[in-house]
Amino acid sequence: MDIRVTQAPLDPGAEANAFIARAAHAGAVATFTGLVRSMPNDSILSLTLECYPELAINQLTAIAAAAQSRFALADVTIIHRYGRMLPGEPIVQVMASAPHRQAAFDAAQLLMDHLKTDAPFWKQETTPAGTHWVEAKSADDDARARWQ
Amino acid sequence: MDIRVTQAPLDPGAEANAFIARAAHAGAVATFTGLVRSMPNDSILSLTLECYPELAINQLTAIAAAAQSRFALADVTIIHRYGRMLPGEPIVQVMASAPHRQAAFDAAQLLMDHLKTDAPFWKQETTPAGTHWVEAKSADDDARARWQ
Amino acid sequence: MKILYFAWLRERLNRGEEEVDLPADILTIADLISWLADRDEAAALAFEKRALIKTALDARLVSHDTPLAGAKVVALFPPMTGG
Amino acid sequence: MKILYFAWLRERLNRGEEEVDLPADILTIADLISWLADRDEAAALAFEKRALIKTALDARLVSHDTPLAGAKVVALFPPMTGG
Repeated sequence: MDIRVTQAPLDPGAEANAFIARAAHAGAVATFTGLVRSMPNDSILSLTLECYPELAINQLTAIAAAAQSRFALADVTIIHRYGRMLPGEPIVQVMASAPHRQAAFDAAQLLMDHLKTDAPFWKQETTPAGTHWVEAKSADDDARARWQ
Repeated sequence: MDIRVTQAPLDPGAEANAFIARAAHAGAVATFTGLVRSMPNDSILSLTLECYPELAINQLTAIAAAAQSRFALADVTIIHRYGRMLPGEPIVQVMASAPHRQAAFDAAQLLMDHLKTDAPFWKQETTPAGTHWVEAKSADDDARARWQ
Repeated sequence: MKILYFAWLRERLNRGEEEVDLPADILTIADLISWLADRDEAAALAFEKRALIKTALDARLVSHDTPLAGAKVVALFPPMTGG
Repeated sequence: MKILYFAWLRERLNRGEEEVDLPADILTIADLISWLADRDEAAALAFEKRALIKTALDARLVSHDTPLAGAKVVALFPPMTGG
């Protein structure tokens, strides 16, 4: 298990290769990478994530341990950045390896659904109209609830 | 869209970074990497995939196009190797990007479920007991059927 | 006892952390929030919808009815929006 | 017409491809499989469970009742096991 909360840039491919090298013999690796979005009709100039690192490490470790035992994962990694990021930069990457693809996919989804609502990060968007805190979405609570 | 059927080695991390660079502004990227498995209780010395490349390209392109329109993907990539591979080597990688994580996850799963049953590859395993063709699994037909 | 504030709660209170000496009758996190809200107008406004406020004791997520006894750091923050 | 065989079908027939001149009454893929199975013992065995055999015409997956007319390449193979 590898849990990181960091202000350093994240290289999704290098992290994927390091994870795959460790977990290779399990057979199935599912990865999710969340990036700073910026669509033509919803332009974002920058995104700043605030974080409570001690609590984030505790929460992400608990989420990863729950996924590992529930889906009998070979290995699991969560890397979550904070600080200021530009469109296209990776914010978060989760990776899960297992002997079968369904377990790897389910684990990666559970990790994302839980960390959206349970990990102490707060997003602040800067758009052409100004800077505002992103509101928590009830859709995220619903996504988390399906695992209970 | 990027569809490749190849005997060349596959670098999962380099492919992920190239895909992310193109699809970055969409926000959500789901990736699945299938590797040659070898567990202590199910030892595999090597895996050889036979392929009908012209049909494989046609089938994978159709699967990718169906996923792209169904889940409104920003981009989709399927890379499938054939030939002889050793444990830990990547066989297949699918990547899907979308504005929302659920669409990216669903697309990656649909791609894998379909290519297991619909893409003309045939696996031959070499174990300490000899060489044999891998039998098609009814679980793979069931996984494919859930998307209909 | 040390209190940490994050995100818009930090902005509305205009501080990220503070040390407080609590009266003896402040036993739980809910008591602490009420006590903080009574100190000034900005705090009263910041804690208006207190059911929204999430809370942690010594870097463990806990509910508002959790006793403060023995804890060194309380954190108060809005719903989380990571991922 | 060219016929391609893959995986254990290729092994059982001991060839990956062949050119055939079809009699005029062989109209569909099902007809072709019956005609191939009648040629020798190895073929009869290879095509024993013919419902298992998947088929493609000019690199398009098709069903056994598809007419051969106009096609250049027929492929016959077992259920696929990729991914």
